[in-house]
Amino acid sequence: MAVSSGPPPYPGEVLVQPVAGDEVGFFTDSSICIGCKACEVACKQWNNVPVDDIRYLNSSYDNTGELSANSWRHVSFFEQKRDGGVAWLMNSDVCKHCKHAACLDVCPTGAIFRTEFDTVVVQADVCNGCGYCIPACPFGVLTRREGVVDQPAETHVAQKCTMCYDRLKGGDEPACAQACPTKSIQFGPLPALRERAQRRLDVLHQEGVDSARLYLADQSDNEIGGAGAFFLLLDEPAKYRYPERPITPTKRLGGMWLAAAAAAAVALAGVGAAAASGRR
Amino acid sequence: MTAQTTAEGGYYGRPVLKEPVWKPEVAVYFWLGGLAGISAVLGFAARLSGNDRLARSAWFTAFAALLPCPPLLIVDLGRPERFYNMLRVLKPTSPMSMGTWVLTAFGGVTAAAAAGELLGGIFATLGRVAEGAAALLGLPLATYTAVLLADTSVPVWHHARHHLPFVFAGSATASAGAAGAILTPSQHSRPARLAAIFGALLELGAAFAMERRLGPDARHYHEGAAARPAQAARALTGAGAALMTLGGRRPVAMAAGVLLLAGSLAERFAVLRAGPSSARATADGGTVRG
Amino acid sequence: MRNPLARWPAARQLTGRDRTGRGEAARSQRTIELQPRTHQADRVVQSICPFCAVGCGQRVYVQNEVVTQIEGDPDSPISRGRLCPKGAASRNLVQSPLREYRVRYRRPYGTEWEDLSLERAVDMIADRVITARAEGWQDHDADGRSLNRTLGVASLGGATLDNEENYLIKKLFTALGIVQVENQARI
Amino acid sequence: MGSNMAENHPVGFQWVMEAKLKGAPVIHVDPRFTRTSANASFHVPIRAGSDIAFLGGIVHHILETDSWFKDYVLPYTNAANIVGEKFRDTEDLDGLFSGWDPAKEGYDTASWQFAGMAKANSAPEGQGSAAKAEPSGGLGGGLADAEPERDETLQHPRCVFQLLKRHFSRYTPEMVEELTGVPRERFVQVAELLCANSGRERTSAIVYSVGWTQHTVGVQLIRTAAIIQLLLGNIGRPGGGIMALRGHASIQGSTDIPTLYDLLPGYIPMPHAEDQDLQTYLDGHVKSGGGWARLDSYLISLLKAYWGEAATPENDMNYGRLPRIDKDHSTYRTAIAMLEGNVKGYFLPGENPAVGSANGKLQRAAMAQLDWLVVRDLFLIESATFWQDGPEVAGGQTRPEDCKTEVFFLPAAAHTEKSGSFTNTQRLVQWHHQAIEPPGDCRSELWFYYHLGRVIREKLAAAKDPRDRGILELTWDYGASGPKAEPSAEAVLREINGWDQRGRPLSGFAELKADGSTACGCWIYSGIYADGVNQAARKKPGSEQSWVAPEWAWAWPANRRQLYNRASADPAGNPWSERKRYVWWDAERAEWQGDDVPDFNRTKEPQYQPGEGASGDAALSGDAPFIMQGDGRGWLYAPSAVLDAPLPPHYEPHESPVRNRLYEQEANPMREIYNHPLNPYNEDPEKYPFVMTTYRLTEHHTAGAMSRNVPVLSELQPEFFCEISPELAELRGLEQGGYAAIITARGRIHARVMVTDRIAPLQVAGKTLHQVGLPYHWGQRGLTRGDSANDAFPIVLDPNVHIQEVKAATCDIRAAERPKWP
Repeated sequence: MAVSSGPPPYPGEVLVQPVAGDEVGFFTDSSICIGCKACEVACKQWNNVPVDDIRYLNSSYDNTGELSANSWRHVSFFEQKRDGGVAWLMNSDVCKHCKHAACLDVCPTGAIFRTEFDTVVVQADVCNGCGYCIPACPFGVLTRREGVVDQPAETHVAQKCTMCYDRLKGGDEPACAQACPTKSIQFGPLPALRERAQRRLDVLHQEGVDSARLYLADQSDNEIGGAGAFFLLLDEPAKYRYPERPITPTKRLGGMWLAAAAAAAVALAGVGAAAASGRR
Repeated sequence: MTAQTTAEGGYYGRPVLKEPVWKPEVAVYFWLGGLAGISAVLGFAARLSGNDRLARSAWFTAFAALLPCPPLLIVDLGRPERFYNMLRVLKPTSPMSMGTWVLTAFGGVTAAAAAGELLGGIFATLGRVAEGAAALLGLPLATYTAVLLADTSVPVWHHARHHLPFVFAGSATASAGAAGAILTPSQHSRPARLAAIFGALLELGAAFAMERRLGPDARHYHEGAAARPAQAARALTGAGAALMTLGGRRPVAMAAGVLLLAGSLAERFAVLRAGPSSARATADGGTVRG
Repeated sequence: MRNPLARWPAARQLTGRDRTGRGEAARSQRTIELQPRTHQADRVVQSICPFCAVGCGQRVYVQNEVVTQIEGDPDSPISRGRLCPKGAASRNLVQSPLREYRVRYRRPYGTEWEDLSLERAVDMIADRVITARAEGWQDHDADGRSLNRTLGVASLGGATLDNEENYLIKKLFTALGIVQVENQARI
Repeated sequence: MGSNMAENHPVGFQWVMEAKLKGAPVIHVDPRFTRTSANASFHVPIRAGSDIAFLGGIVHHILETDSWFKDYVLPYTNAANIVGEKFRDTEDLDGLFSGWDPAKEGYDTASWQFAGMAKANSAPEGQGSAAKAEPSGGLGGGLADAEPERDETLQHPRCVFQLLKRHFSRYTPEMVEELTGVPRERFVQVAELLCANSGRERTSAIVYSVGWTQHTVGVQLIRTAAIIQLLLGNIGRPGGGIMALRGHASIQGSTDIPTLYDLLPGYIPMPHAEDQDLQTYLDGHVKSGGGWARLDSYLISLLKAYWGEAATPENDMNYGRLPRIDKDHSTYRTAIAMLEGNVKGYFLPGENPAVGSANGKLQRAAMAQLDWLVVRDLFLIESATFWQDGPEVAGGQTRPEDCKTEVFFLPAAAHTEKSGSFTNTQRLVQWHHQAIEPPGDCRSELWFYYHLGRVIREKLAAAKDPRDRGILELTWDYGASGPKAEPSAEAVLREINGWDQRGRPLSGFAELKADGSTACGCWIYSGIYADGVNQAARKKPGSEQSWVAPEWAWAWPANRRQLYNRASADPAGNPWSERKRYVWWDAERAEWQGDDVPDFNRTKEPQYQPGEGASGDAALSGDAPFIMQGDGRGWLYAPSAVLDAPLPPHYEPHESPVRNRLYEQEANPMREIYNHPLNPYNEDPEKYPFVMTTYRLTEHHTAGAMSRNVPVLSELQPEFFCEISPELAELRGLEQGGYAAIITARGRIHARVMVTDRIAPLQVAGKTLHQVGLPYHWGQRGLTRGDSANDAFPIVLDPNVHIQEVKAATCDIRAAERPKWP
């Protein structure tokens, strides 16, 4: 079982190591993110994620922009005027590893699967690049890797964070969490992380940081069934490019099939009636 | 002046969702799949009602429309050489997986039906059974594509999840009827013409209801890349249906059929193109709702 | 997996626990056999990050004489296994596509680089040091005090050099009478 | 202050973040709101170049509110010393001190000395014929033999404490606001927090980086911080101190085992032309009290390490073979000498002055005057290719065929391809092991300099010239072996550590002898190879040791992790408080104990008083923690060792749009100005009304060679930008994401415009002052290219250490077209 390195940064908190069978994940505490982007680089180095485009995005210190096949971690930066001063909010975004994952549900090849760690992984050797997972994801995490020539085997297929599946299998924590200098990214068993996050939130509220909130820590405000990666944010989710209430479209698949069946029945009835009328 | 585009536009105006990457081939496939599926239904219904002439055109249409489908789908893949991975798993949660299996099965039985038609004898009987199976599979083939789109996070699709199948079913019926009307002499084509008119009305009605349901999101059918095909779909389908009511004479029926076929294709383009526009419009994070 | 059908995930779906094909049934052979590449390393070497002066511990994984991974060393009480983006980019640094592996030589007034062997380069540089040292030699100052130095040669070193390297530079140059020996530490 | 720790030392910043989570206030004083500010308790925007005013205001606050730590200050500092009656302060002379000699542009520091004492014997002035005095290597302050007069009541008008009060009397919150742009309430809040978190139970630390050193008053700036920390009792105690966060893996090592013109290893001053023989040198430098009293043994052991058998008492230990300095030979002075054609050859191992040094244009022009240039790097950096694609070539001012410089580019080995040690910012010497062989022609510096030396020695072997004796007699055998004949770094480390006559590795500098029986390449590193073991390579996991982690690597001196830690105990040797216990006197065992190795004579009892005529360590009392100082005390007032002021005054930067509100004397009178056509200064503040400052980004490294050539880093910060406020953008019509020209007398550079509230305009002296931030990582090569910020800065230096002022200068900024580079 993968282990998490280093103690949590909060006083009084202890390191909780996952044991076999635990669902594991990330708690990303944006209130202690220093925006260094070590997570982005450590991820790229471990997973051989290519550098596709070197360009200036004109959005504060963010030149990554968003998660994609070539950016599995993305640190967002936004600046705000606050109480006469200024605030600069940073957060390391990542695939949420939804418990009810639309990308996984809709994948027609089985390239995307749920691992023994309860994470969601794309198998680059299986994916045929059908593109279905891309609009299915409610967080806009997935894209197809395009235009990269040095790893032909992994181009034109969908790619995203694997939570370093290979490292987890080998008993190592994900590269981003290990690198994170301030442990803004914390890896561990999810129940323990959720409890820790709640305590951290309580502390922030006591300190008067009213804007602090947890995002995706529980299932109350979303349908994704809980997330393998959840966040402590300092502003509303939209400021971090997050949906307020993420959906899992496949949750309503039954209704859709029913509607399709009804539509098919109507068509059948129509065609049948037409055929019958034509008998005259 | 400053960088705080975040305040009004979410995060620097970046959409929450990623745009679908499907190419125009997919719209053509949706159209052909619908045409093939409902043509099979029409063919089987005509057979049952004793209209073999119409049945023959319908089955021809089903078979002809089916043939380009696999290549169209494969071309759209990022890795076409891995198309066979579509049959690795059988996933009830994936409309695309189910659709692939349906298409595969439909292809098999349609081929069997065609063989029966050609070979006759004992094969003709088997062909009849295959026709029944094809007709049964033709229904989901014509509608699963609507589910495929609805089963995404794209608001303009997902919020229309209960309407899209009707739009697609109507459009498919219209196109199948239209094809039948074109390929069949007038004296045998009345069921096809009626089916075409019925399908067109269903499509137009469902599309209207869908836009009402979508509310503000319906704008993606009136502006952007989907606007022209949507307008074309409405106009072509409406005109085609109207003309089809006068379709007693074959040239008129043929003209109406062409209009309806074009309208049906335009409808699929409209729906497919509305997706990226809608995904792009999710910058404020609030529009993705259940 | 002798039964070829058992390699077909759809068959595994029907026979195994993963009925919907979203879990173990969907795994490819590569996925099943996947292990972190660090576990296949021939050796793991403890190193120190070459960027800033915090001095974070690094572990360098080597397989077939190629560095396959550089990551934080959890043993370090300084860094506790953590790295910043630069430290985390160390493998990309030492394997950068822009790195130079050959001596380049530009002759006076030349417009292009030329090839030169390493041995020849060291020999030519030694000759030039000897000449420039002599040209800039100052035995005494105006008051007759011994200076025992040359101003014909100067050096400005970066601060990513090892202590041992700095020691040799200072020792060699001091013995040659070169005093304009400087370092990034001045900047 | 003067540091952007979260951005430039992110992994070190983990400890700050944890302290903050435990309740420590973290205050960031900086012209810009950075990633450090975003994670601090609060940020204080300040005018670049006004830090002494801010810190001086804190000194004023401490004294005014009586917040100083009396039990610490009285015994441990020179607060009670009485200064001679001839001394005049800047308050008397409007910004100058007594002893100013306009002709020499320097001070005669005789009047700065304490009453009852002769001149401090380490005072550097009068050294030879140099126009300006040179600082004296790394020697701590020394004092002449006599004890200074003291007034333990601190009432004497000329005692240091009273002088301090008077000197900073006008540094009021109001004045701080006028000078720095920091609102007085905010300033007082900082001062109060600092005082509240200092004392017996608490300590505060000050962190700085090149934001302080790169000024014409850099040394005085740090001096001011030292005064604050001494007054508050924050030196030598856990959680206290002044931490210089250094920017490069072994930049600390580069000064310890220096490649600096004025130092020999271990901060031993380079011999001056005056120091004609060993005795003269020792007479001039050896202190009677403190650690420097044994300079003779350090230097002679070094000479033995250099020349081995050839260094004998008969030949003055080969002292005569050492070259002498008689003036400034620092890198900027050398660049000027190159321009004048006086330097023929230049080595650049891992350095990129075309981008990284102030006034890049002058640097490039200087290199174009060389006969030959050797560049050793991983990449073809701008300093190797200036003749080919420098801005002057691109701009058409010069052509490759006009440049005479012969250039050798030799590819270097990376850190993974060689073994050796780096010394980090806290003096921790850490060994890195070789992982693979260097590829192609890539070689370590060790290889290159060893073989260069070997070849030179072979070529000179037959030479008869006496000046070649030094190189020929040099010990030069480091066990070069293997397919590439790589010298052994451990063999070099052994020499650095030193050995005795039998070749046994020394266990520490205490064993060094002045009789030639020991050899040691760097006395402060002695013990790093104790017992024949590479102590720097110790890698016992931190989790298996105490929080001080003494068995991870090795810290100089003597593996002491915190300097002057005797000050963590009170004069009687007891911890100031249980909470802050670190090192203390154990009366039963009659020795100093603690979490760390005591930075003190282990068995010297707290009550010890030196007898008459005692010297060296014995001359320091048991309650004198600052053992490298001649008097063992922390110097609030520095009568020697610094050239430009015994007490720090606020001077304006050389280029400033603001007049000095405190003194008639505008800028540091001793700052080093280089009048050269290629080094023009901005004269007219009307023409150059804005303050510009340089800095670094997390995503890049210094002059960029190690990041602009790295794809995963280049994509994270892909373009040179300038940070300006919305107000300045409005004023100059600059657009977010557009381009701007930063205009100075040096020319124009172009940058992408980043308009941000993070660099707010300040109200300074009743006017709105705008600042322009310029990250300096870019150059003409690499995956991301752009103008170099250093091209906009002139060469003007701190007189003590010859470091350039690139943290504050003036400029104008205008909208511009998209430049050619990016």
